[in-house]
Amino acid sequence: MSGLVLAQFLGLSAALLGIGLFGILTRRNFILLLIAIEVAINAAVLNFVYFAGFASGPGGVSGQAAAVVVVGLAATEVAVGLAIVLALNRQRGSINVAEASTLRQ
Amino acid sequence: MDAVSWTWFLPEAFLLGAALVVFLLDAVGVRKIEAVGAVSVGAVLLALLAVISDLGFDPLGFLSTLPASVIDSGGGSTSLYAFSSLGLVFQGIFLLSALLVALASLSRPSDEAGASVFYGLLLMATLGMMLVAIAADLIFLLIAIEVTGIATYLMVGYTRKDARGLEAAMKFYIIGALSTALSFFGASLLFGAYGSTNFLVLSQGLGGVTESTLALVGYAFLIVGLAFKVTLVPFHAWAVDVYDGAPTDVSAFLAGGTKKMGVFAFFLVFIGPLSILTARAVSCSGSVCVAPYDFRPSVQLTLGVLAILTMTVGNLLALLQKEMKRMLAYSSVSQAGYMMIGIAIGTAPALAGATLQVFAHVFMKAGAFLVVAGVSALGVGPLIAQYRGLGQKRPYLGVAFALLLLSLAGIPLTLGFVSKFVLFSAAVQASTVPGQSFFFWLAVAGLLNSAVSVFYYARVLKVMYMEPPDPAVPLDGPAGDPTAGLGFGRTAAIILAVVAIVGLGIYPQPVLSAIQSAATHFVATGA
Amino acid sequence: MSLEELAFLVLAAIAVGTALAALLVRELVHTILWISVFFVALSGIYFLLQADFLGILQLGVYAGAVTILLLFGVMVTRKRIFSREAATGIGPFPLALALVSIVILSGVAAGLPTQPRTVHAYSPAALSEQLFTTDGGWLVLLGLTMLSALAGAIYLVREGRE
Amino acid sequence: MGAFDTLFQWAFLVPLFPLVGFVIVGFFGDRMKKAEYGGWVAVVLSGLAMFVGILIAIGEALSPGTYTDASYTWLNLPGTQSVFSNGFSLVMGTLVDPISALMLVVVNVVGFLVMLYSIAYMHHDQGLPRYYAELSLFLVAMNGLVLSDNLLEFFLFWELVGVCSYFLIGFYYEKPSAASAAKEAFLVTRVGDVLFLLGIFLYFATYATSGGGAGWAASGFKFTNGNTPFLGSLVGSASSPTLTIAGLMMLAGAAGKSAQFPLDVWLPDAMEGPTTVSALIHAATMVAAGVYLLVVVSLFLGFTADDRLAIVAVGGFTTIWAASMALVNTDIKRVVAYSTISQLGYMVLAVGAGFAMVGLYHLFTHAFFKALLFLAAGSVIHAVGTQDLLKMGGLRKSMRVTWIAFFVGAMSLSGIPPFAGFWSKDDVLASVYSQVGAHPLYWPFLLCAFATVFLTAYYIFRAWFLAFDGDGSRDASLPHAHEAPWAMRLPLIVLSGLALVAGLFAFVPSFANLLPGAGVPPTYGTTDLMLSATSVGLGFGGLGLAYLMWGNGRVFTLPADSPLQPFRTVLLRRYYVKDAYDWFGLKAVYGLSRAADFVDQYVIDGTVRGIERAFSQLSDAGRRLQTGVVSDYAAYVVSGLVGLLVFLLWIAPWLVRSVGGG
Repeated sequence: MSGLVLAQFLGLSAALLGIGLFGILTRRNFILLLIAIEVAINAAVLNFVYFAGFASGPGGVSGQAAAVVVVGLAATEVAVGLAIVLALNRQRGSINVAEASTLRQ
Repeated sequence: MDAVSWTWFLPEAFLLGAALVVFLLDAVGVRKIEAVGAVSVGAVLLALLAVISDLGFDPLGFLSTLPASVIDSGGGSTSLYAFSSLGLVFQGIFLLSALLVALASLSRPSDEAGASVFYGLLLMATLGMMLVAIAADLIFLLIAIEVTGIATYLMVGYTRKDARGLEAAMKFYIIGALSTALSFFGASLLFGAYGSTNFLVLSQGLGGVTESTLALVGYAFLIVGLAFKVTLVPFHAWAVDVYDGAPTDVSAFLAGGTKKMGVFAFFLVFIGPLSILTARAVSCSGSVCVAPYDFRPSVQLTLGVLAILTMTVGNLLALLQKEMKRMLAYSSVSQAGYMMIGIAIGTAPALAGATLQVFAHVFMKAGAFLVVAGVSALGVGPLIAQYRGLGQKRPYLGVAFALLLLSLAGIPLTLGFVSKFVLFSAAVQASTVPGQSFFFWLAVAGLLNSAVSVFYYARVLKVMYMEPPDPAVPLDGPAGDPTAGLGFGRTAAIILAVVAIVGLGIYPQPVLSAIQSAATHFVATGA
Repeated sequence: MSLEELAFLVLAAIAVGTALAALLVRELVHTILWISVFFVALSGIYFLLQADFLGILQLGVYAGAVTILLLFGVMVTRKRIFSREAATGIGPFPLALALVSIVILSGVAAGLPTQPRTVHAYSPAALSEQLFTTDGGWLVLLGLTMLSALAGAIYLVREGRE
Repeated sequence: MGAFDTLFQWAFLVPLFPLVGFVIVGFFGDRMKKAEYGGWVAVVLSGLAMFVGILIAIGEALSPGTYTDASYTWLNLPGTQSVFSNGFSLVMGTLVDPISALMLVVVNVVGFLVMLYSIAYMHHDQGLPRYYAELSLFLVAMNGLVLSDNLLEFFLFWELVGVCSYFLIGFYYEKPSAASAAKEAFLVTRVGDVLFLLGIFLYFATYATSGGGAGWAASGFKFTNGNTPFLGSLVGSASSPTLTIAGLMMLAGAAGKSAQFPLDVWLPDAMEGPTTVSALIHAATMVAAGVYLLVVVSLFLGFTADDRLAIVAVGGFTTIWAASMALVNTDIKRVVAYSTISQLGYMVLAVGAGFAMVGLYHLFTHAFFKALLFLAAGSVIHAVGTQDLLKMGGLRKSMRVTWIAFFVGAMSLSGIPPFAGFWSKDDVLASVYSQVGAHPLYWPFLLCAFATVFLTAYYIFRAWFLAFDGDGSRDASLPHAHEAPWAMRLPLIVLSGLALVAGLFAFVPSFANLLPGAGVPPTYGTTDLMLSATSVGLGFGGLGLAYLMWGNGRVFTLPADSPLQPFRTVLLRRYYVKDAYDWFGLKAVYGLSRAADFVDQYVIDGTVRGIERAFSQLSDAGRRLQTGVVSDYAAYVVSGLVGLLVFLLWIAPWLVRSVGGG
C-alpha cells in the first residue's frame, strides 16, 4: 500500500462542486437541477470520506459517519424535491424553473 | 454530559409527540383544524413552560440564578449537544414564534385541506429549531437546520393547488438545497482541517491537517450556507419571493421564526464559547507549540461588511415596494443586517443587543405578517395602497398594525427601539477599544439605515390613516366587534404580539437583564 | 505513479466526465444513465479509500435508489420518455463563476501536503459503533428529517379531494 | 431649593396634562357630540399645564437652582467586559432649572393661547379630533424635551416633536403641496437628527469613562450632577478634533430643527399647515428647540472655539439670508416664516458668541411677538381667505384688533423700543460686538446681523402696509372682512401685551433669575448707546422705506377695467419715483434675494431631488435583479460565495494588516 495524495482528492471534489454549481446555474429542468445538487453534495461526501481516511487520530471514523448521514440526508432531499417536481408538473404542466417566475420585483 | 438529564429534552419530546399525534390523526382521518390546532398549540405551550422552568422560573433576572453546571453542560470534545442559557433563551424565542403562528392559524377555515400536515410540519420545524439551539457539533447543527428546512419547504407548498405557493416552494427548495450542499462542503473542509466537527475541537484548532487556509475556506462556505437562512445580501433573493408567495402565516413563521435559527447558528459557530472568535490558546502537542491562525479580525470584518450590505440593500429595495408582503420581506432582510452587527462585534453587550433584536423581531415581523394575513382574509388586496382607510375602518386592527410597524422602525416606547438602542450603543462602546474603530461605522450604518427605514413604514401609516377608505372593500365587521372576520386565534396572536412589543418597550428591564446575563455567560464561558 | 494513484486518476476522470455529460446531454434519460455511472465511479473511489461501507452505501442509495427515483421523476413528468430537452444556452457568467470557484479551491488544494500518504481503514463495526453511540444524535436527526419529508411529500403528491 | 422642592417634584404634571388631553381627544374625540368638545378638553388641559408651568417658573424665579427629580431608569446596560466596564443607562427624569422654567413658560403660554385661538380658527375644518390630539401630543413632547434631565431623553422627545410637526404640517393631507411639505420637513430635519444622534454617539464614545463617578455615559448622559454643570469643567478646557466634530453634529441637529442655513428650506414650505400650527410650532416652540439644544450643550458640555466660530457663521449668515428672501415674498405667512428663520439666526449667533442666556432671552421675547404675528396673520387669512398680500389691503378699518396686534408684533420684530424685541436683539448685537475684538472672524457676521435689522423692519412693515393700509382689498372678489371672534381676539390681545412688555421682564430682579445673565457684558437695556442707536436707526430706516414704498396702499395694481383705474393711475404716478428706486436702488437687494432664491430652489432642492433620484435608480437596479428566475438567485448565491472567498482569503487579511484591527 504505497498511498495516495491528499491534494488530488481535494482537486477532484473541487471539480465536482464546480460542476454541480455550473449545473445549478445553467440548467432549467428541475430534475437536472436535482442532479446538479446531488453532484455538489457528493463533493462534500467525498471530502468527508478521504479526510476520514487520511486522518491521523481515531476520531477519523466520525468523518465516515458524517458521510453516511449526508448521503441519507441527500436522498431525503431528493425525495422532497421530487414531490415538489410532481406537484409543480401537475400544476403547470412544466418543470422548467425559469417559467415559474411570476413572483418578482 | 453528567449534568444533562433527560428532562432537559422535555420540550423537544412534547413537540415530537404532538407532531406524531397530528400525523396519526391525519392518517385516521381527523383533519379538522380545531383538533390538530389545539394539540399543536397545547404542545407548544407545554414546551414553552418546560423551557421556562429550565431557565428557572423567576421573571425578574431569572437567568442569573441558573446553576453554572447547567450552562455548557455536555460541551465535551465528542458531545453533540450542550445546554447554554442563551440557547434556552433562543428555544423560548423559537417557541414563541411557533406559538404565534399556531394560534393565528386556528382562525383559518375549519375544513381547510392540509391543516393537519401544516401543523405537523410546523411542529417538526420548531423541533429542528429547538435542536439548533443546543447544538455543540457542526454536523448536528446542520442536520438540525435541515430538519427545519425540509419541513418549511413543504410548509410553503402545502397549499398544493396554489401556483404561487408552489413556485415559492420550488425556489425555496432549490436555493435551500444549494445552501445545504455548500454548508456540508464547508463542514467537510473543517473536518479536514481539524479532524472533528465538534465545536470545542474547532475552537481549539486541534487535530487533522491543521491547515488554516482550509479552515478559512470552510468557514466561508459555512457563512454562505447560514447566510441563506438569515437572508443576508446577496443570499437573500429567494426570501422575498418566498415570503411573498407562501401562505402568509407561513411567511410569518419564516420571517419570525426560522430566520432566527440562522442567527443562533451564527452565534454558535462564530461567537459562542466554542467558536472560532473566542480567544484561542496556543495548542501544544508534546514539545511543539503552535499558535493557531487568528481568524477573528478577518471574519469580523467580513461579517460587518455583510451586515452593512444587508441593511442597506434591504432598506433601499423596501423603499420602492408596492406590495405589502414584499415590503415586509425586504424590511425583514434589512433587519437581519442589524442582527449581523451584533454577530460581527461579538462582545456580550452586542450579543445581547442582537438577541434582543431577534426577540423583538419575532413579535414585530410575525405580528405584522399575521395582521396582513388577517387583512387579506377580510378581502383587501396585496398592494400597500389598498390598505387605505384601514385605520379608520378597523381602528383596533389599525392601531395594532401601526404599533408593529413603529416597532420595526425603532420608535421609542416599543421593543424595536430598545433592541436597536442596546445594539448600537454596544457597537459604539466596542469601537472605543483601540483598533476596532470599524465598529463605529457599523453603528453609523445601522443608524442611517434605521433613519431610511422610517420612510417606508411611515408610508403605510399614512395610507392607513390619511387616505379615505376604499368603499369597494367591506372592511366593516358587525358593529362593535373588533375581531369580526379575524377569528379568535388570530386576534389572540396579534394581541400577544402587540402587548409584548409595547409592554416590553415600556418596561424592558427584566427581559433585558435576563438576555444580558445569558449573553455574558455565553461569551465568557469557555474563554 | 502507484497503482492506487493510477486507479484514482482513472476513476476521477470518469467521475468528472460523467458528471459533465449528465448535465450537458439533452436527453433526460441519458442524463440518468450518466449520473448512475458517476455514482458508481465515486463508489469505486470510496473502495479505493478503503471505505467499504460507504462504497456499498453509495451503490445502494445513489446508484440504486436515487437513480430509480430520478428516472421515475422523468417518466412521470413527460409524455414521451425519450424526448430531447430544448437547448439552453450557457451564459459566460455561470461558467466563469464555476471556474473561479474551482480555481480557488484548487489553489487551496495545492497548499495541502503532496506526498503520498497511507489511508486508514475503519471496520464497518467501528463505523456502526460510532454511528449508534457517539454520533447517534446525527441519525436521530436524520430520522426527524425523514419523518417530515415523508408526511409532507406524500401530502404534496397525493391527489387532493378539494 | 428647599421649600420649592415639593413644587418642582410635580414638574412631570406639565407634560402629563396634555398627554391626558391627547389620550382623551385621540381615542374618544370622534365619538363626542361636537368636534369642538375635544378642542375644549385640549384647551382646558393645556391651561392646567400652563398653570403648573407658570407656578414652577415663579418658584424658580424666587429660588433659583437646579432640581432633579428622582428619575426612572428605563434601560440599564451594566458593565460586563473590559470594553464596557462602566455600562450605561437610559434614564427618564425631570430636571427643573432656571432655563427649563423659562422655556416652560414660553411653551405653555403660547401653547394655551394657540389652542384657544384654534377653537375659533379651525372651526370649519374636518378632522378636528386629530388636530387637537396631535397638538396635545406636541405639547407633551415639547414639555418633555424642556424638562429632560439627560441628552438621550432630550433626543427622544426631540424626535417625537419632529413626528408631531410632520403630522401637523400635513394636516391638510388632501392638498398635495401640504403632503409634500410635510415630507420635505421630515426629510430635512431628519438629516439634522441623524447627525445629532451621531454627535451623541461621539460624546458617548469620548465620555464613556470620564466625567465624574463611573463616567458620564454610565450615569445616563445627565445634564447636571447636582448644582454644577456636569461636564462643564471637563470640556471647557478640552479641545480635540473629536469634540469639535461632536459639537458640529450638535450644530447640525440644531440647524435642522431651527431651520438654519443650509437646512432652512423646509420652514417656509411648512406654512402649508394650519396657521395656528405655524404660530405654535414653526415660530415659538419647536424651531426654538434647536436653539435650546445649543444653549443646553454650551452650558453643560461646552463648545470648542472652532465650533463657536461655525455656530456664529451659521447664525449670522442665516439672519441676512432669510431676511433677503422675505423682501420679495407676497405670501403673508411666508414673509413671517422667513422672519422666523432670520430671528432664529440671531439666537444662534448669540449662543455661538458665548452668550447662551442672551440667545435664550431673544428666544423668549421672539416666541411671543412671533406667535403674535402668526396669529394676527391667521386672523387676516381667516377674514379674507387668501394669503396673497397683493390682494389684501385696507383691513385696518374692519380689523382694528388684528391691525394693532400685527403692528405691535412688527415693531417688536423690528427692534424698536420699548417693544420686547428691542431689548433682546440689542443684547444679541451687543454681546456679539463684545467678542469681535477677540475673534475678528466674527466681524462679517455681526455686519450681517446689523444689515438684517434694516431689512427686517422693511419687509415686515411692507407686509403690514400691504395688508392693512389702503382703502380696501385690492382683489374685489375677497369677502368683506370681519374682526375675528373673541376666542381669536383674546390670544391676540394677551400676546400683544406680552410682546410689549416681555423684554422688560429682564429688569424684574426675580425674573432675571431665570436668565442668569452671568457674563453678559452690557446689562440688559443699558447697552452701549452707539450700538443701540445704530440698530434702532436701522429699524426706523426700514420702517420708513417700507412706508414710502408701500404705505397708504401704494403699489396697488388694479384690474384694467376697474372704474377706479384713472384715480389709481394718478396715485401710481405719484410713486413712480419709488418704482424707479425699486428698479435701481433696490436692484442689489433684489438681486441678492433672487440669488438666494436661486440657490434655494435649484442648488438645494436640486440636491435633494438628485439624491432621491439616485436612490430610486439604485432601487430600480435592485428590482431588476429580482428577476423571479430561481437560477439567477442561485447565481447570486454562487457569486456571493466567490466574493466571500476572495474577501475572506485575501482582502480582509490585507485590510486587517494595513489598517490594524477589525
